[in-house]
Amino acid sequence: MDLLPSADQLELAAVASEFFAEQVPISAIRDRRDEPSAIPRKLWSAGADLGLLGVSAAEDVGGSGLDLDDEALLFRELGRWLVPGPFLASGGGARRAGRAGHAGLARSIVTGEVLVGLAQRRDGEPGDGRRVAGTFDLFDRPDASYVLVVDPSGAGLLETASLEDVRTIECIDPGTRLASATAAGTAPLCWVPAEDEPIRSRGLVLASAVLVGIAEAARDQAVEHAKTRVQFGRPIGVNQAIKHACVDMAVAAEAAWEQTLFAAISMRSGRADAEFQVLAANVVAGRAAVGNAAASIQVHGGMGYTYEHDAHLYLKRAHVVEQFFGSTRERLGDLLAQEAAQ
Amino acid sequence: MDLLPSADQLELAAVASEFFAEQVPISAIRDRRDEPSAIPRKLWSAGADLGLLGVSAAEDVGGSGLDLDDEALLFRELGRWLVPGPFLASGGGARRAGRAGHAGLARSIVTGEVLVGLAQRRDGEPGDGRRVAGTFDLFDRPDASYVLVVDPSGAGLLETASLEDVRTIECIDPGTRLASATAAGTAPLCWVPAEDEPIRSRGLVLASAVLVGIAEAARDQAVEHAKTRVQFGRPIGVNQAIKHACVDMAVAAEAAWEQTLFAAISMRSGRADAEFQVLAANVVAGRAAVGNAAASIQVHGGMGYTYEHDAHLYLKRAHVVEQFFGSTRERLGDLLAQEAAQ
Amino acid sequence: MDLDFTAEQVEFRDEVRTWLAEHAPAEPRPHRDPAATREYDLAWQRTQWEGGWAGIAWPERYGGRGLTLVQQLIWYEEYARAGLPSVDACFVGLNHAGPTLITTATEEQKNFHLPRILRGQDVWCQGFSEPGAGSDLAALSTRAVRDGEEFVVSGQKVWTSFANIADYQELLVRTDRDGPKKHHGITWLICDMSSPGIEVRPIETIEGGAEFCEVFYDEVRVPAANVVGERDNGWRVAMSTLSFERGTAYTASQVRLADTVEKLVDLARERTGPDGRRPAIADDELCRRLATARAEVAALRAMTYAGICRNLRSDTPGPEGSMLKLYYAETAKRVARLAMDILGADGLRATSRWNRPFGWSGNYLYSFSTSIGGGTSEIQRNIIGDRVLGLPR
Amino acid sequence: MDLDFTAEQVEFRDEVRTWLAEHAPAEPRPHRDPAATREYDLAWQRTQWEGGWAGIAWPERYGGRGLTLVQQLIWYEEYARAGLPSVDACFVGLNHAGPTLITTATEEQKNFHLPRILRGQDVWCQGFSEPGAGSDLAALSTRAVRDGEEFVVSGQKVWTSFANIADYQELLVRTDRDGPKKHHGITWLICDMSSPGIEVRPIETIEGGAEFCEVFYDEVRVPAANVVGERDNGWRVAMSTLSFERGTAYTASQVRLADTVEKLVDLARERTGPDGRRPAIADDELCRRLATARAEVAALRAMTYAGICRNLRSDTPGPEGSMLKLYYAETAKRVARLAMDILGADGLRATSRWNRPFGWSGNYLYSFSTSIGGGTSEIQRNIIGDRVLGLPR
Repeated sequence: MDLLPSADQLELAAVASEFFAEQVPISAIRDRRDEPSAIPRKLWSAGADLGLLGVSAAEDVGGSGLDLDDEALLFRELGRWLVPGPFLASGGGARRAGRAGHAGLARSIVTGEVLVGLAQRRDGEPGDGRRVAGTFDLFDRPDASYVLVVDPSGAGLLETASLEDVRTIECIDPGTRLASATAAGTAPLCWVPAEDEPIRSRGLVLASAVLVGIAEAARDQAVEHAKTRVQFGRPIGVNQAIKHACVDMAVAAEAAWEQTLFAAISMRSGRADAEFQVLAANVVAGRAAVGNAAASIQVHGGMGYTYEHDAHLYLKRAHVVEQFFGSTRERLGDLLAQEAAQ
Repeated sequence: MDLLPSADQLELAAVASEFFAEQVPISAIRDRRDEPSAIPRKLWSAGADLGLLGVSAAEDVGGSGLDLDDEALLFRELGRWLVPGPFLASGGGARRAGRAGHAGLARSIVTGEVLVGLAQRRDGEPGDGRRVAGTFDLFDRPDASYVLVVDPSGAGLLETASLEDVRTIECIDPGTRLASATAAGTAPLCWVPAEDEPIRSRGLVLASAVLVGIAEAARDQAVEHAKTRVQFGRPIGVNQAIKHACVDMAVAAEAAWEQTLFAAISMRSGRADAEFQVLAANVVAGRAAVGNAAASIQVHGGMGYTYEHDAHLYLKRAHVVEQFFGSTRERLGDLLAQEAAQ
Repeated sequence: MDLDFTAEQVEFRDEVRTWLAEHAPAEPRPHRDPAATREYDLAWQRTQWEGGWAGIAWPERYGGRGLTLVQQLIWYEEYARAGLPSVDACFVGLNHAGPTLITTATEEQKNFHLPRILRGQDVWCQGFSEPGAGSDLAALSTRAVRDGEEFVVSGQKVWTSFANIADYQELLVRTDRDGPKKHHGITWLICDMSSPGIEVRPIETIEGGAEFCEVFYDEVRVPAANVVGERDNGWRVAMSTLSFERGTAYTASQVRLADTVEKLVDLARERTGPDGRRPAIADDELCRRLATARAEVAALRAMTYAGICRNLRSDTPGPEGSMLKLYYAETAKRVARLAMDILGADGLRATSRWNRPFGWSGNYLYSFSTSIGGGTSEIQRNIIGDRVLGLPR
Repeated sequence: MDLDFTAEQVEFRDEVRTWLAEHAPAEPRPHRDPAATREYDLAWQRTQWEGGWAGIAWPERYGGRGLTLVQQLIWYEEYARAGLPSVDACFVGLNHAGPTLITTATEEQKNFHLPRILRGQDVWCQGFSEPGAGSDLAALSTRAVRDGEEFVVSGQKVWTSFANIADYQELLVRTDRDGPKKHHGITWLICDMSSPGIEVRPIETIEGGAEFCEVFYDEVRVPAANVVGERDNGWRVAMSTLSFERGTAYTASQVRLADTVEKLVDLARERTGPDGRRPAIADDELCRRLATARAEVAALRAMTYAGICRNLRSDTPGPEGSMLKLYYAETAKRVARLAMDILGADGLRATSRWNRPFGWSGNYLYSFSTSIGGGTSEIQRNIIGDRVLGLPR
């Protein structure tokens, strides 16, 4: 039993973090707010070169074939740096395509040539391997040739071009591109039934990791501000109202991170209670991210209420990622429907 | 429009408060914890002499014929001093009996000869003027010849002697005597249909006033401790963790009190939204009482966890009174079912 | 105690209701374009003035109606019930600068400014906070040096709402740096925003609002006659301004919050809930949170009424105003968050609280300002702890 | 990273499970009678000793098994799963005094006391807090004056659990009142509770528990050989004791809390909910709060596992233990309160957490101690803020 990341894993995460810090600074979200796509293709390709899109895809399609806990460590960095773009859906799409035997497609996703956005069902009956219909929210559709659809019965890809009534919607998060669209019984690609591969659970783990990264970054930002902002002749962090708010953020982030790792390893090792652990991780990570981001705005006072500060970007992204793969309330119901943890 | 108590009203409350402080000190709850009744008959009679049992009963049965807001001011003091005994049910019973033409009974309740406990329905169909059946929780039954039953359809008195399967139950609050009993279709006395007099709503206002008194006393106790308890060389109230906890208690108590008065006056003056105001008062008062009492225990640290300190008595009584006239969750549903406030 | 309004007050309410139904602006407020916002807000204020509804509780000799806070409250209640936009750009003039001038200014200052505020001629802004002086307002360092009959002002202010469209500013400056305490040596000036040397930089808010600004002062000359109160006595003047803000000035917001809760109840009736089958209002959790919100805004109203009754007996608002402000802010934030929880994924769609129908996600983002602006909730808790509860500092 | 237990550890778990099934006490713990409690807890500890399960992670030469914290964890997990009572009266010996002696005491002290603790011969209690020194532990004033080969102790301690039935006490006393800082001049003594001059007054808890005591010392003579660590160095020794308490010592409580949540889920399945028709678990609010509690205790376990992994790499627990303690306390309180909300009026019935079936109202009252005992949640937040986050003091 070992819940501490290995030196290799930490190194992997550090490389990604360095790349994001240099190449995808958070301020770029503001700069690109009016661009059709939240991330430039050049950067997308650079991310692909770094291996970000093939983390869990097999090596024969250009992936790294790493485990879910490795991937969680990387996605935490994506969250920490608020990296825009459909990494979660594209990474999942590459793995999906590879395992379904669409090696060419998988390879082109891994190399960054083809992007996959996320389609979140709003209504309509769950899809199956033959047809997918209903209305969807699309996350980061621009530049994406496909969208990943995850239904309780399974998951697959739809060609973006096959979608109808595509309407761009302004998202509260300037780093996320939102749209709505209808699928009219389109046949999905690379469909895999849920019992064959738990795509939603994998997605929830990675979304949790992103949320943890956001929770940690918001915590760090608030702590830093509390140390340096001087009022009444002393750093504001001497005041328990501020200090204890920072502590509660730290505890929430810590709980969320350890549980997310626990969930990732539970899935990897096929524990019987893996689904319980995954849902638990997503619950605590979602609360940590939204809660910490909101608290950080308050710690920052007037500054935190300005668009030019980063504080609100954490909050907005947290709300976006918390919605991935179904509503938070639905997940709480799912969690209570599980058998007790092992 | 005047929401501030008059000088007369304040005087009335001050007299009661003085009586309680001298005659019914909170420590007596501990001394009498093993007695069958939580309040000695002598004190009950003294309370009756002070007019506490006939506040809202008509003058022709010995009552004072005062208004609901006057009564709320008195019940706040009962809460503040954690006065034990079935004041709420007996006062309601006296008014009930008087209005139903049972002048003799009303008079004997007002003089303190006859006590009325509170019966809270656990199950069974709501009663009507002809029969009352089901199982009940009885509050402060010892010494009581009657219990007040309040059902949605109306309210009336049952002879305690007519109840079956009476079983004493130890209550978390050492100042409350709890029992369970069954009524097997007994004919109630002094029954009045709900549409003729809103007994439950009046009871909820007075319960809210008791809860406000508890919330205020817990706040005062915590503030006093914060001012006098020295740790790290200074009173603990200098720490925001303590100071802000006290402030939140003060705000909760203030909101609860103003709303309770608003509700009392709304009922008295027959405002169309009176029921909305009453339910709202009970919601904020219940939260203030339980929340403040819990916070006061924490402010008191180890002392607050001892039986010999008063802090826990506020908490326990708050939980008891919050259960009067139906569950808190039921009341929230009722509140949302109302038309919007005027 | 009673909740009855006098016959005269009831009549007043009827008049307000009728007038608002006939004169309320039909167009939504153009919230993204500063110039259009100014025009809209001032035009609406002018309409109110012409209708005889401006300055209900202000003295008649400065153009007000000379009525009580109860009539003012009735106005706010009917105004909120009619679903009308808040008086945003006119807020500082009507609720900070105006009341402060009434209690503290010279007759000349009052005669000039007060009617202009009521008539919708001027927009005022507040120049209090600085980059280094937020919660610690007394640490402000924008400096004013006396030069003949003028003060020469240099420095910087932040979080100044509507500075980009304002005519005047209530400006706190440091006139004495050698005082024994930093609260001394501060002066409250009326600053003409068209003075040379003033530069205004708008700062976008997290809701996308355009009203926030930084203001830079480079040797701005302000006539000495523009001092309000006395030189070096500005802290006391400013504290009374803040007491207005935390007391009665929020009445309109408090009343509007009750209306927002009812809008949300309606929304929960119409929308499908988290289970995808029943309406959101049938969801036990959402139902109880909505009911709790109803109870809280009811209590907020009761506190507001009680505060008005107290104010009718004594003129200067006390530190109790901070309790209202704190309870308002925390309730407003909970209500705004509840809307997001009811909306689920739809809450991700960017909206503005100025939208019709109401923009809930915009309102959610806006709600973060309620526990920051006008003194953070932490500062309010300090004030209440120290001045209401008498806890040691 | 992995969650896999080694074959040896899996076998260990099986052995524990089998043994517990066969040897667990059949009688409920007699929690109201101190003498009976002592007898029950010591007998059960003796049974564990005889079974070879005492001191799983203690060194073999003092009677322990010499295994790792992972085996200790496995023991706690199986113990909780079997629904067994906590080791209340033996808690201080096993989790505070024992670990402190192991790291700090002389061989003679260790050889005498450690086996006695494991064999269930002695009950230990903690003598830290005083009426004037609660959160501010370093302000303690119980005085010990050296007299030949003895210290003479006078003063008072409070909140001393099980002092009325204890054989020994880990006693903090002031041996130097002139030190430069109040943290200096404190000494950690082993005090024999049968010494003349000790008077114990039980204090009932709000749950009705009888284990809390005040202890008065009137010229109590303690051999100088009973100093643990060094004279005047007791603060450092005590801090390591508290680190144990906030770190691994709570593992059993944390594991038990998960079991409590599952008990509560079962209760919610069986009971009728607030609407009087559906089971409580079908109520959307209660369902979500139960699910959240499940998520929180899952996270608490993950944090505990991670803490154990960190401890396996470095011996002395760091301030991170305070994060576990804080999260545990706040979660335990929420869970206890949730039970009261599920029970409604039934929550008014007095119960004890020692009852079978579990007494929820007693557990609710008990839960208030979790954020007070072993350092209040406010103190934990200070420790985390200062020592983990490096915030200014």
